Amino acid sequence: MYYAELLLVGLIWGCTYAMMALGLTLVYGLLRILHVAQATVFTLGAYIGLLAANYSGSLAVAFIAGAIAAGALGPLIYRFVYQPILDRPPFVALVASIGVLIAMEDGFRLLFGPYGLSFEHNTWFTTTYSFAGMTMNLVQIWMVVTAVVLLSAFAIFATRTRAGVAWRATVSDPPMAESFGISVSGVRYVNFLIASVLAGIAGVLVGLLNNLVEPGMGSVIAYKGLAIIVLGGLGSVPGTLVASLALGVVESYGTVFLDKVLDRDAIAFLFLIVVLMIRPQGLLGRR
Amino acid sequence: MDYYVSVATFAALNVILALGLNLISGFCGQVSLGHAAFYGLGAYAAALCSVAGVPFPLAILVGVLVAGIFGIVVGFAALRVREDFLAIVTMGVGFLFLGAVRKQPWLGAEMGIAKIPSPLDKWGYAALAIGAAVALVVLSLHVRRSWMGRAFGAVAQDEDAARTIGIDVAGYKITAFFLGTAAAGLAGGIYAHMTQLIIPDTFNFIQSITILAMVVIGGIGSTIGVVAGAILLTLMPELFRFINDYKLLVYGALLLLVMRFSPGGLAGLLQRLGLRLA
Amino acid sequence: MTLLEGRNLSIAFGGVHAVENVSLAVAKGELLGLIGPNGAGKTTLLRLLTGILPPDTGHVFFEGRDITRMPIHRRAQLGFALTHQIVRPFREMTLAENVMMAAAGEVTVRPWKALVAVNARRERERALGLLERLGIADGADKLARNVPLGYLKRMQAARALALNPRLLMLDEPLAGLNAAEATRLADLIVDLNAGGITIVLVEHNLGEVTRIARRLLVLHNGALLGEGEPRAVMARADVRDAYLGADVHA
Amino acid sequence: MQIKSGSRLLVAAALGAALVAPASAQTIKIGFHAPLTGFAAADGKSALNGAELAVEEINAAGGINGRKIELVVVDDQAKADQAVPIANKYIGEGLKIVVSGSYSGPTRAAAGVFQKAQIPYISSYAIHPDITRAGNYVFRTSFMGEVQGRAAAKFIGDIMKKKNVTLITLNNDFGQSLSAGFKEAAPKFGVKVISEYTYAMGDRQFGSIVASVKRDNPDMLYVSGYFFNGGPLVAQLRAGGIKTPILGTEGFDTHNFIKIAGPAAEGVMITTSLDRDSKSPAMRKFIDDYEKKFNTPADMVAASTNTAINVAAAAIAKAGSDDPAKIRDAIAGTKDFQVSTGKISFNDLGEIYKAAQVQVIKDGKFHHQATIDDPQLLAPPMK
Repeated sequence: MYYAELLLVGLIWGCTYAMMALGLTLVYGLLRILHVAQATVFTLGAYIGLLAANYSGSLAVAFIAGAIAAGALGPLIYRFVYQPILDRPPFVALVASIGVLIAMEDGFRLLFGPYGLSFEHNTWFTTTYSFAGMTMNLVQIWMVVTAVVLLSAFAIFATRTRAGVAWRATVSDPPMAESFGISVSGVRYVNFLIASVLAGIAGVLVGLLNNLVEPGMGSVIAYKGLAIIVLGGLGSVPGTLVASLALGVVESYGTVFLDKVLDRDAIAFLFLIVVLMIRPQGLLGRR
Repeated sequence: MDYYVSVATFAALNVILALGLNLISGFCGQVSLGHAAFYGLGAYAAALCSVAGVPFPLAILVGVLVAGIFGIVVGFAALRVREDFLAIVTMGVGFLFLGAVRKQPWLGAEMGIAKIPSPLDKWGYAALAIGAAVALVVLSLHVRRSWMGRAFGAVAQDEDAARTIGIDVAGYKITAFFLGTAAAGLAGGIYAHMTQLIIPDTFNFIQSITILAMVVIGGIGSTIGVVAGAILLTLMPELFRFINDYKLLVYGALLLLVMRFSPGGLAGLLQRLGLRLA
Repeated sequence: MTLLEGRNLSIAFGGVHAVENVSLAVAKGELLGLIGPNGAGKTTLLRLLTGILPPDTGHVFFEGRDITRMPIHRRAQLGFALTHQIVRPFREMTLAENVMMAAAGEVTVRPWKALVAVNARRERERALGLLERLGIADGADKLARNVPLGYLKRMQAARALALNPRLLMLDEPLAGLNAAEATRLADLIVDLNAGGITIVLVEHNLGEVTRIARRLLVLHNGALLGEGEPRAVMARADVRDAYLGADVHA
Repeated sequence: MQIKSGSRLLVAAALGAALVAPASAQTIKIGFHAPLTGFAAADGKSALNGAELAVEEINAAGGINGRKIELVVVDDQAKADQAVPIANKYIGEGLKIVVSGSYSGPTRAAAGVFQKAQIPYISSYAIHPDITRAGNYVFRTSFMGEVQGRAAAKFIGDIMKKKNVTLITLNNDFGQSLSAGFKEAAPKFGVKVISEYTYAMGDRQFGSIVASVKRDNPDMLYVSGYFFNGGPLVAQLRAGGIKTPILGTEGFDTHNFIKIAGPAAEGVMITTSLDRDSKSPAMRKFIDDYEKKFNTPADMVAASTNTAINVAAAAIAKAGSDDPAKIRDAIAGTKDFQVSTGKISFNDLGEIYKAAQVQVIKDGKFHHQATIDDPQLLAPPMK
């Protein structure tokens, strides 16, 4: 029973990671950029969502507002930060991205205060359901549901729609896609839009889950998200999902059983290093 | 006066750290996001030795070697994974180091190691740090001119091609990691004795990013540029004390702007200006 | 006297046998052509011989010594040079520096030895000589990323020669060159061979290959189809079928 | 509100800069460093608020012997390597006393520098045991972690009469020293530590700890941490159906904790030194004035820096001189001084003794639950 509960905890964490990391994978797949600044998109979504919820009293409004704000910020970062330096070595974009993250995190602190903000009426947080001796609150359930729904929707988009097929064609071979009349630049904007909206929704969900939205809440995504997409095989969407769930479960057991030896981050990265030493291309990556 | 001495000492330590990373990333092309771990390894190893009564020079030497030996281990990892994968693995090494130290009672866990004997005074540490920094600058400039530097360049630009012309890519990568991390270990040993207290948080991911920022802002691969970058970023908090509350905002924006408008860093900027003047 | 020998070499990618149970021997001083239609496994076989790919089964011998598991750079140090099908220059170095890197094998063999060596005059002279010999001396001080493909192809050959090779493996050295350039490089290959370098040549340009090679090896579907004197091999019906079936350019 | 405080900081910093060269005879400058940016900025903000309130009130009451005091504020980002130049800068500017509103790393690093320069230095809330061991010029006006942990053990064993306790410990110097003190004192009060789980500063999700606590089924939980991880932790414990009483630490001592944990905060107890129901005029006045000035309830960090500044000011007044040695002696001689965190006196190591308060959260507010006053148990280490 105890082990089953730890597994459940790990899978919920895994869904949270998946929501946070999917956008990173999309950006990496298309542009080969380690988009650390995704963390600020995530945090902005959480802040705007929280302000909307506290103002309107509705969580639905919170999600819409968070998604819109995040969806606006991501493409802007692409336009003004990445686009001009796409032809530079990859670390240039990485350092620029880190710069955006540091500046924006501090911007959030100046704008919204250092203490963080809490939802005034976080009904999902206090509503709990018990079954088979395990208890979950409504945010956790929504986290799992949202992850499954959005990720399935994304899979359908990528395989069944014209836009999705164009997107995949661009990812695998941009010049070829261009020769077929696909606007590569348009696909990049759409890509950033999707990645950012996902991050914004994840931000609101994580904000609800912690009942706390704070300037540095994105730092988890900034480093663990990178670990997850690398673990999954860089640019592989199914790989990211598998890696997220695997990491969630490893952390769930690890934080209890390796407690005396390593902390949570170290457990996650030990797992990453061990996997990469055995499979240098990541869990589902191709050589 | 004391203030300037201590700022100069920290600037020198940062020059050592940044030049070490530049050897690995700038010269040999191996991205590392975990350089602070080796700074920490050197600090912890030297501190443990000193607390156990080992003479100061020997303690520093042990710090250098321990950092360098772990650097060799990470160098072997660099043979398995490349580029972005390597960047994340080295970042993981940083987290692993910190996560392990935090839990080890014999390393003081979160309390760190305190009461480290301090055999020198301010001036002594300043002289030691600046001397080591100058030595490293000389070494860096020399490596660049030597066949080792050329071989590093070949590995950085195309390691498969380097192999086919007989260059021992693995050997050079490991050498670069050893030299770069040993330098970080030297900085760590000096730091530990100077402040007499080390705690895990000093050697965290942010520290690794800061060292990387020094290298990149200075101009990756350029020794003089990296020295300038390290000094600039050390002075920044000092210069910007008057904007206390906006310091990180300015710092982040600076990283972004340099990358956006001069991806070659300060060195690239000067080169461009030079070309335009010429 | 055999210089290089491959015994029962096989490799499969995802179930497809790219090279299957191929054995071959290259005699000292030979100029061997390795031909076959597209996808026959020529480049793969070359990669097995040079160590870029480890074979699933089989062994490679150099002067009777098993080098199957020897790292590439050690083979290069033994005098085992190769050029890539797609040129792989050090893009931020000049052509001369590219060749100098290969000419400095004695110095760069150990990192610590390389650290104390600064002087490069000897290597530069040698590099300039080789570039001259290949007819691209005018590009010596241009960055590799700024010169045309023809220069890079020949620079790559110069780089391989700078290793003082005893065995030179050339992967489509003539591809991408115009007819005059190709003939000139082919002549140079003959010269090199006459000068004592054993050469294995993978080439699509059948005209040049049959002209200069003294023996041909034909690969088809990953297996050895035949071998012998060029004109005789090219006259064989099965060889013609293999080419006509797959490659209209034959 | 935040923007305004930012500009106020600018003004303060600009004033500080302007006054560097000609040392004004009128004002007495007190150095003050805190993590105003970076991961610890929330505590830095409270620290600065508490210190500014003290300065404002001292000046409003006429200053020290007719002279106004002034803070020279510097951001240390909670980084040890920034603290050393900061300390040297203060010394170079001729400051006679400095207060730390920061964490253990920077405070310990700076303590060595101030000791060498013979400048009195007061740590407000950093808890590393080695800070005061830097020498006789270094003082601390807060509990040491071990002491607070011992008080918690006594409360659980003697007052709550609980036997089997599970510890959930924040993995930093604060959490580890609390846990050490608790485990050391627990046997004396018949308390058994049946399990201990740890978590890191950045953790906000504690599912596996909740599952483990459920399995262990302790009589009581002793939880260390700060409001930003303690809030979600307590909420998740309650959401997980765990009804076990919880004793927290002074890191939870802010209304932000209650805002985050929401209804789950009800009934949570903490050990601290700020008693919201106190009759002590100093404590009362601080709590009320703080809320009025900053429009937010006071917290433990603010109370600690407020205390430290008051101790510093009183010592300068008593010394009647700017001589650092005399100021040091005056601080060391502080006896039964009433401040926002209680009645304090220093021992020969520069540590204080004071009673520990246990507060309980009722109807969304902190209230008095118990006072642990045991001079022997809570004695700080001596030289």
